[in-house]
Parts: sequence; structure tokens; C-alpha cells
Amino acid sequence: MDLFEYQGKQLFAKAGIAVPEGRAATTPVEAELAAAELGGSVAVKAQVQVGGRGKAGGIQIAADPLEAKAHAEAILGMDIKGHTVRRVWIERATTNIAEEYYASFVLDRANGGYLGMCSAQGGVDIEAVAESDPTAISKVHIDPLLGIKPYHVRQMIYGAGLSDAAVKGASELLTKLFNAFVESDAELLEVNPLVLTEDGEVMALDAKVSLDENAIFRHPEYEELRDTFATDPQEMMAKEQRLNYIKLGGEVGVIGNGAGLVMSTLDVIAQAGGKAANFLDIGGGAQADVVAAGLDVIMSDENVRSVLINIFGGITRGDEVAKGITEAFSKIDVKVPVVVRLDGTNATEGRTVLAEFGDAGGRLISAETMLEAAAKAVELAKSS
Amino acid sequence: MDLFEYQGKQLFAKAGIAVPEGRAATTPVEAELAAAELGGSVAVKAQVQVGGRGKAGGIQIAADPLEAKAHAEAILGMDIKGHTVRRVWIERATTNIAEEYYASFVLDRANGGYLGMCSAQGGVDIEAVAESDPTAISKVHIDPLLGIKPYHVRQMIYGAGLSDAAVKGASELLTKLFNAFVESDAELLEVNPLVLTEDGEVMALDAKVSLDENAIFRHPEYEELRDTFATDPQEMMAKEQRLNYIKLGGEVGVIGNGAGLVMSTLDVIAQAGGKAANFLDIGGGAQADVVAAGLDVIMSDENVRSVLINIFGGITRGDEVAKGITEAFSKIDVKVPVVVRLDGTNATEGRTVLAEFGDAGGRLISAETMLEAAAKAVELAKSS
Amino acid sequence: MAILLDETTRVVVQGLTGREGSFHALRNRDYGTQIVGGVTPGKGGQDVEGIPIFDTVATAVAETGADASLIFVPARFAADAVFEAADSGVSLIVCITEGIPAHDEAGFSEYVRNVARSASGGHPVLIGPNCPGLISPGKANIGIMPPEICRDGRVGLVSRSGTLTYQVVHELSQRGIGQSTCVGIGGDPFIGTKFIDLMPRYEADSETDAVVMIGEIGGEEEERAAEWISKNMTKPVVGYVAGFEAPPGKKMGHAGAIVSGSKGTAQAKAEALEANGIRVGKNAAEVAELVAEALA
Amino acid sequence: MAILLDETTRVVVQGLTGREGSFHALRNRDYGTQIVGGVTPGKGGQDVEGIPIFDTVATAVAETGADASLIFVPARFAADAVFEAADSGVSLIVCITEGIPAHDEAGFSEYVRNVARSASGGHPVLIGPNCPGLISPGKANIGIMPPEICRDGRVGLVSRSGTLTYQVVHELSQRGIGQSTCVGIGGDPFIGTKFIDLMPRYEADSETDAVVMIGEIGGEEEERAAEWISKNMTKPVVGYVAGFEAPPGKKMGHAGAIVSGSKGTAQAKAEALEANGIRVGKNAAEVAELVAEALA
Repeated sequence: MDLFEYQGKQLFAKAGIAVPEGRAATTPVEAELAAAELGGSVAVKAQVQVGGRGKAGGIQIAADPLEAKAHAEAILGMDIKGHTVRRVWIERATTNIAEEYYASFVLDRANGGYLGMCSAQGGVDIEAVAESDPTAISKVHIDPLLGIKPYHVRQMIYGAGLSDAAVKGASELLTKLFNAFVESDAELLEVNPLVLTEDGEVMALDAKVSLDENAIFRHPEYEELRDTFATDPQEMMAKEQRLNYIKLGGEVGVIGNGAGLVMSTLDVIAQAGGKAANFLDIGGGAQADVVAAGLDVIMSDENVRSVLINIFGGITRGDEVAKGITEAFSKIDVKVPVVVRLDGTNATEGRTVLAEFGDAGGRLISAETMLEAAAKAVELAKSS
Repeated sequence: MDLFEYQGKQLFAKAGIAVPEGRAATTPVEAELAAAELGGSVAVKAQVQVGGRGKAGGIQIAADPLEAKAHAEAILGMDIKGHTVRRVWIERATTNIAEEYYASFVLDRANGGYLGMCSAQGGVDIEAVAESDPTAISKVHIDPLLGIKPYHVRQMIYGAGLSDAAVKGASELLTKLFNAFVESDAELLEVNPLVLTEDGEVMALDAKVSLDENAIFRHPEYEELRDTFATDPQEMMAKEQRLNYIKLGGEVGVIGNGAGLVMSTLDVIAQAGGKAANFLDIGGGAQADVVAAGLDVIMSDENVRSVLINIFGGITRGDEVAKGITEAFSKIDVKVPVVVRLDGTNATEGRTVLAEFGDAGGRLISAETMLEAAAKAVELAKSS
Repeated sequence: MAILLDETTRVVVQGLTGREGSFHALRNRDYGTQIVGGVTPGKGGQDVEGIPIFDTVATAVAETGADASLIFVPARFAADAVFEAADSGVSLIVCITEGIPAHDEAGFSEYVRNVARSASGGHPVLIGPNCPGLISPGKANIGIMPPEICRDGRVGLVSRSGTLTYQVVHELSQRGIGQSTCVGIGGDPFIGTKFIDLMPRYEADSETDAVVMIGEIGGEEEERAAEWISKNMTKPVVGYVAGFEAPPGKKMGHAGAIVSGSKGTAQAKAEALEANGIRVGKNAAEVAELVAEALA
Repeated sequence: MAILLDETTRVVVQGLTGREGSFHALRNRDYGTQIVGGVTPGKGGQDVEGIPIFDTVATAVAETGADASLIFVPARFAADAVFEAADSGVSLIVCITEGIPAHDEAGFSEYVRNVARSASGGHPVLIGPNCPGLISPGKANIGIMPPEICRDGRVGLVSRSGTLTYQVVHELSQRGIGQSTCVGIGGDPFIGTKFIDLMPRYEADSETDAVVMIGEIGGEEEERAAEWISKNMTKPVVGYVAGFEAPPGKKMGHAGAIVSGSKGTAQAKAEALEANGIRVGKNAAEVAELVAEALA
């Protein structure tokens, strides 16, 4: 899960990483107060999880609290590439930047460990740098059993060619950044720009943080962070139900078990001439209530014209899924036809449950194969 | 370097390991005060680095401070297998012991890592248990890159067959013990007995700790611990000079570079019919002052009748050694003949230095080979 | 003789006393798999329908001579369970558990792959985590794959996706095409065994005539395997990649883009497979048809 | 062709700008060793008598094509230096530094042995720490051994003791017996390479006719090697063990006694060697005589 800049900077600050002091604000008045507390000139920064906010006018410098209030007024509610700005981050403006660097730690699936990266060309489009001058970015593999050692940090820093004046401060900061990366179970910690000030201080002017949702049991405080993300009503509802749901905008609602099978289901719907309304993976071992909750979320999507439930049981059992479907039909208003295809563990028992429940006035249709199910669901979506 | 029980328990307490509360005392009055502070019945325990103090009468239970004073009076100054008791440890007596176990972590050179051991048969001669019933001791290898994980602790505890009532407390204690083992750069942490009390508490009733002297740079506080050990005057002097000296009691003083060469020198002295007075390895890269300090220590040993300096230079340079010898002859009273054998790095330069210095009235003799040098030194020791 | 698993494999199940663990372990035993023990700390000495329970994997292995471990413990204890299995001397570890933190996975994958040693020499093989397990039809099944969809036969199958595996196996079986060994390697970023690790085993297996490789979006393991296959493999391989219609993947900051560039899409993977001479089906049914053609 | 080191080996020196580092690196170069670079963080771009200095081992290796690293950095930085060398792709790491904490040694020995990979495949070989290095006389010398005592020849030598090595080499050379490669493996409890790791290399080396093994008290590596030699080695091996008159070893609590029992004394080692058919000299001169006999 991706954090907003202000959340990332708060995480950095806790880890002892130097960041500009700041305050979050959701109203112009809060922004004014924050600027007054900080004193001096401040930056007012739109909190959105999308790039390009600077170009869109989402970052402004204010000389005093009143100007901060005015900027906040302009920025709050702004639409940046489809993201509405609901919060600004007011921070003390850093005016004595000598150099701008780039640094990150990220999970490295290809090489089975962690990857540290650093560049002396920060504050710019680092992807373009990676493209045009790959040697400008030092890349260091870190073994997960070993963790970071001083030589890794030296390889990052000397490999990137940072200024001598930055070596000590950057070494300390990168070491803390890596420790935060591990301790917070992050998938990514990225700083761009990492700056060297004219006073010789090294600090993080931005913070991009992505955390591993699977590690929430070690970090119960992440629950709060998670609540602030979803904006779409279905995604919101799905989050509340802990469903792995992504809206796609088509007309065929999809429920399946296992990411691979669900993706394959989206593909066969497309091959049959339709478009999926969503991705919804109920995962392994789902119980009846999860299926019912999933149907509930899908029904709230007004674009949906039919639903395809595609289950191949393994740890998930067909009878549990069938029970969930019948529960949903009893409790909520299933307005569109639902095509069900069950195979695998306890599929026979599941089909019996459905047969006993009946066809719900033509709204509950069984299919034998995945392709047949997709064809039916697309056909029903088009004809309804 | 081996710690006394009281130092070990203080280290344990810092690591959060439950130990009986206690105080160190060097006089009977201090012991009385300590017992008064602790309240109730106390154990008065001789602090010596040798086994069998219990049998020797070095551990006594006192019901009140006056009795504690009396016991301390008896124990302080006691000789236990050649070790004079200079300090007692007064601790609250543990009277509600339900079971006695054994636990330790030790460097495991054979398997390249750490070894954790645990037994339900503690409080006894654990070496005898190891001999008669090896399966009574669970032995768990711990990879140094991985560190301790819960499964290691389970293997130790379930493998040793501790009581169910002890599992939770022992798990916590062993985890802390391992962390202390790593954080203190210990070669050994041993608890015997580790007890389960009738209240279900698990605690360490003894503490055997051996620390790695090479790690002192990470633990400057170890310097203090080190000062309390040596009792022999030469060893005391050698410690002060940071010399790797061990007294052996013979009549031929030995200085060499490298443990292997020095041990080999002891052997050839024995083969030549003599006995070495000491082991003294000046190590790699020794400077002149180290050689001089070594000669100084050896001269203070009244048994010494001759000295053999056997140097095969590598990182140690023959000229530096030769300078040290001449320095020593200038500064201190070299009462016995010194046979010098130099080979290896800068040996020629070293021999030149010695030749220029002269034979110091027959007290400075050169030898061509190691065997010749040993023969000469033994002969001189016998004839002087 | 199939790969990794057959009727001689002796399996202990970590987490056998749990709900999922007992359900699937007993189902695996019913299939004929030698489930010789279970492990649950504190329950040593009990049994589950005749399967003895031990406190530690080490004891279970010592007492039963097991050479494989199947892991069903909850995510928060899973890393410890994998380390424990890795140090027990077994040759095969199968971790079904899903939802394990990536940092844990990175650590134990590395430990199993490079540090731990099995009793038979070499490093153990870890399948998973977050995988359905593996089955050598007619011989043994460990994990959660529904065995009734499989047929004994001569096609190997390896997949990052669990349920998609079932789907493809189902299509194969319905056409009378049996399987030698089907392995669900799991879809998490860090897994113990990758496509490229299994291909040499299938190539060497005298009971495998062709292989199906089922990929997913993300990473570049399909691409790496395709290159290896094109250079080293004599047996036909049929590919499948799901996710052409998948929502755009999560973008891991600029760092993710720097590392992976444009790799990782279903399109890029399918093209890489085809460029290396591997035929790619556009759905599970077509994959089965392509296998039938390859065997004809 | 000697083992581990010859005239084609390209060496970077970590800590080359220090006093000991520059003294010995230049001496090694004078001997003919290819000393191609040095590493001192922050001194990249400088040079020491024409040897270029780099900030990191990675850069040094990339720029010079080095395949070996020689370490002279102080004990408190030594572990980091070994890890750095291990990850740089070199095949051979020689750590001269003494006084390294045992916990550090345990960690990096494990990492080099099981995790790190050299550019040429396989794990790198770590010699030391706390060792004199190695020399293939007439070809190359890395470390602190005084080369003038060596002669080019056909006897391999491996030793836990530095200066004792010199002594034995000296005795051999004085009798006209040259050496193929002399390796000081170091005397610390945790070392990267043990007797048993080198014996197969000597056995396979076409330029080695006999081997001298010099042991010390403590541990049981001599015993293990002796067993291996008796089972696998066709070339004669002559042994030496120092420490018959050594002060009683430090006793590591009861734990040490439980682990090692009565093993580890010079007497026990010498007996183990002889029981495995290895002749043992009672001093360095006698070792040289036994080698002469074995070669006769």
C-alpha cells in the first residue's frame, strides 16, 4: 500500500531521517495555522498518489501564513490526473539546496533480495536518467540474510559519485533508510530529491513509501493508513470487507478464486467480446460470507449487467461458495443474472447446493466450462 | 576472558534475564550490609574462576545479616584449588526451586556457527550427563547469518524435555540469553542451574560467561573486567603491557612471534631437555617496545635462567625485534643470557643491528637455527 | 518417475492439527501419499487419525524418516516454519501458506536456496509459499490440489497460479492427456523455486514428454525460462500467460520502473515465449489443444 | 600449476594505503605478483607507486579485472572488508588481519562459504583471517610470507600457524626441497578454509608430489583432515603438530567440554594423524627430513 508524502515523511522522521519539519492540513485555516507554527516561508504541497503535481500547480511556496492559506485554498479540491486533493502538507521551505540526489531501497524479486539505488542526478525525472545514462545510477544488491553493511552504502554513494561533502551525511541517511525499509516491512522507500544543503546537511525532501500489506500483523498501526486510500465507492466498500477488488469499468462482474484464474477469466471475457467490470479474487479457503460480500459489492456497481462466478476449488470448497451465493440471493437484491461455474474441491456438493436452491427466477445460471460460462455471461450482459 | 559469577549475573540482569538479586562484597561488613539490604535469607558465594567451590565450602546460606557476615569472614581469603577468594557474592536465596535445568550458547568452531544446548538434568555435573546419557542434552546448531529463531528455542526446550510449565519462561529466557551472547560478543554463556520455581518462574541461578577479547573495541567497558583477573605478578605485568603471556614455571624464558612458532619453541626446549618458563607471543607486526616490554616481564620471573628469542619474520620485522632487544639491554637489567634466533623479513637487517650492539658481555648470543638456539638456551639455563 | 515427489516420499505436515492442515493432509493421505507425521509445538505425543504429532520437525524427521515437509501454519508463523523445515534435513519443503510478508519470504528463500542442507546433500527444494503444492498423479499429492481432476500421464506442468493450474490440468485430463508432475510454484514476488529451476528436472525425467508452463504478469521469470528452454530443452513446451486484461500493475515508485522497465506485461511475456519457439495458448482450453498437437 | 594462486592471478589490496598494506603489497609486487589495484574509501583516484586506488572493491574489480583480494584493514573494519570482497566477484580472498572478533568471523566465513558467488561461478575461497597468506614460489606471493625462504618446487604446505610455516618452509628449502603452494590458513576458531578444503586441490594438482600439514592444538580439523587423507589421498602427507608443552587450553565452561571432549590436544592430534597413516615430525627439521624420505 502506497503512502502519501506526508505519511512517508512522518515514517522517515520516526526512523531518524532528516526531513523538513511539516504539518498536514485539510482546510485552508489549518494550513494557515501550520504555516504560523512553522514560521518563515513554507511549501504547500498537494497530497495525491500520482506524479506531476508540481506541473499541475499542486506545489506552491508561501512567504507567510496568509499566503499559505491562500495556496491551500487553491490546492485543496484541485483535480490532479483524476485524483482529488483532500489534504495538503505544509513544510518549512528548504532554500539552501546545494545538490539534489536520488536514493531508494526496493524489493528485488529478480535477484531474491533487496536492491539499493543511488544517483547524483536527483530531483529530475530519474526514469529518464535510467534510460539515457544507466551508469549514473548505482545499483547494489543486498542479501536479506546479511542486511546492510557499510560497504553496501559505500558502493551506493561512491558508485553514484556524490560529492565528498555529502559522503558522511548520505552514509548515515542511507543506513537509516535501509533500517526503516526492513523494520517497516516496506516494498519501497524512495527519496527524490535527497538533498545536500549549503550547510552540508543531507536530508530527504520527498518520501515515496510503499508498505507490504501482508505484514500488517506486525504493524497494526498500518490499518489506519489503509483507510485513507480508496476513493471509488465500490473499492471503498471492498476495502471495508477486506476483499481483493479492483474496478475495471466493464459490464461483466467477476468473482473467482486465485489471482491467476481471475485474470484468466478477465481474458476469456474479452475473448468472448465483453469487458470485465472488476477484478475480484476471493482467495484460498474463502467462506460463504466472503462470496456474499463480493456479490454485494459488485451489485452496487451500476455498470454491471451480468456476473460470472468462476471457481476452481482447491483450498476453497465449492459447497462454501455455493452457500455464499444462495446467502447473497436471500439477503441482497441481485438485479442481474449470475453465471456460476464450479469445479474442483467439493464442486459436486456445491452444485447440489445450487440445484436445491433453484434458478432464482432465471437469475442463477450454471455453466459447465469456463469458456461456456464466459460466453453466457457476455451474452447476458449484452442482452440485458 | 572469563567473568566471575557476579559479573556474569550483572551482564544477565542487563539483558533482562531473571537472576536472583544480589550484591558483591569484598569485606565481611560489606557482606553484612548487602544481606541487610536484600533482606531474608541469602546465599554467600565465593567468587573464583574454578569449579568445585560448593564442595570446598565456598557457598553458604545465611538466615540473617550477621550470619552472612560470619560466612563472608570464613570464605574471604579461602584458597579454592589455588585460587584465593577476594570477593563474595551475596544474593537472595532461592528456596522454592521445583526443577533444575542446564542451558548454554557457545561458539561452535567445528560447524562454523553457534551451538545452543539444553538439558532437563541441570544443577549436577553436566559433563557426566553428557558422558553417560548424551541424548539428555539437546544440541542445536544456529547459523550466524540467521541468528536465533523460535524453532531453535523449541528444539532446545522440547529436545531436552523440559516440563510444560517451563516452556514459556524458558523460551523467553533462552531468546534473551542468545541475544546477550551475540550482543556481548561472548564465546560462552552458560546457565547451570537454570531453575523453574514452584511459582512457575524460570531464572538463572548461576552465570558462566566468557567474552571475546578481540571484541573489546565494541565494548570499551570490558577493559575494567579484564583488570580483575590476573593474580600472578608476571601475568599482571603482562596484562598491563597487553602482552600475550602465560606463565609455565620452567627456567627458559621464551619470546616468539606467532602462537604456533612459540608453541613449537616450547616443544623443542622440552626436546632439548629443558622446560620453558613462559609462553609469550609478541604477535604479528610487533614493534621494538613490545619486545622490550616482553623481556622486562620475563626478567621479573626469578625462575628464569636463560631466554630464547625465536623470531621468524613475516609481518614482524627482524630489525624491529633487534631494536627492541638492544633497547631492553640498555634500559633494564638483563641478568641472564639471551639467545636470539632471527629469520624471515628483515632478518639480515636485524642481525646487523645486533652485531653492531655487540654481545653485551656474553649475555647476547646469536644462533643459526631454531634447534641450535633451543639447545644453547637449555645448556645456558643449566650451567648458570 | 515424475519429479520431486512420488510414492516413496515421506511427508511430515507442519500445522497438521489446524483446520486446513488436517483437511488436506488427510486428503493427501487418502490419495496414497505417505503422510508420516505432523508437527505442532506442545502437541507432541498426540495423533490425528493415526498420524503421530511431534513438537518439532527435527524430532518428526528423526522418528519417521521423513524427507519432505508440507507447511500449513498461519502467515505470522510461516517464516519460522520454513526455516525449521530447512534445518531438519528434508529435501522438499512445500509451503501452502499465503499472506506471508515479503521480507520474510526474501529471507527464507535465500536461506533454503543457499544455506540449508538436506540430509541427502545439496540444498532442499522449497515450493511456494502461497502455492497449491504439487502432485504426481497416481503416485502422491502434497498440498491442496484437487487430485480428482488429474490423470496419470506424461505431461509436466508448472504454474505460478493455483486455480489456473487446476483449470489447465482439468482441460488436459478431459482430453485424455495425463500428467507426470504438476507443480504450483506460487505467485508471490519471492518464491523458493522458479520456472527455470524445474525445467532441467522435466528435461531429465524419463516419464515426462512435454511441459506446460503457466505464467502471470509481473517479474521476468517467464522470459528467463523461455531463454533457457530455447537453448537447452529438447521436449516441447507449451506456454500460457494470464493477465492481458489485468488492471495496470502496481507501480513501485520510480525504482520499480528503473528495475523492470517495460517488462512484466502479459503481452511482453507471451511475445518472449513465442520468440523462443514456445507456442502459447490464449486460454486454458487452447493450451490443452496445443499440448495434444505437440504430443501427436 | 600450483593451487589457488599463480602468476596469472590479479590482486586488489584492501587497505593498500596503510602502513602494513603498502609495505607488503609492494613486496608482493616486487616478487612478481600482479598487484593491479588498491582500495581505500575516499582515496579513489590516487595511486601508491603506480598502483591505482579505488573507493570500493566493486569498482576496483570492474576496472582492473582482478580475481583476488588481499585484506590488510584493521580488525574493526575487517568483517565489512571481507563481505565487500565476497560480493565483488573475486574467486580468492586472503585476509591477513588479526584480532577480529569471533562473531564477525563466524558471520563472514559462513557468507563466503555458502552465499557469495564469484564471477567464475561457485563460492569464493577465503584464506584466513589472521593468516600469513599464500605463496606459489616462483609465481606469485600474496600476504606477508617472506618469499626469500621459499623455493619453487613440488611440495604443498598448509598450516594453521604463520611463523611455524616459515620455519618449516625454511627447513625444506635448506634441504633443496621446493614448494608448489604454501598456504597459511590461520589459527582463529573460525576460518574460511580448513585443511580438508585444500587437500583435494593438492591431490588434483599436477605440480604437487607431497603435502605438509602443520597443525596446532584446539579444534578437530587435523583429525577430520587425517581421515579424509587416509581415504582419498594418493600423495604422501607429512604432519606436524605444535603444542605438546602448551599451557592447558582455555576451557569454555562445561559447554566446551561437552562439545570437544578430550579432543584437541597435540598428543591426540598427532596420534590421530599417525593412526591414519600420516608420518608426524617432532619438530620442523624432522618434518623436512620426513618429506625428503617420502619424495625419495
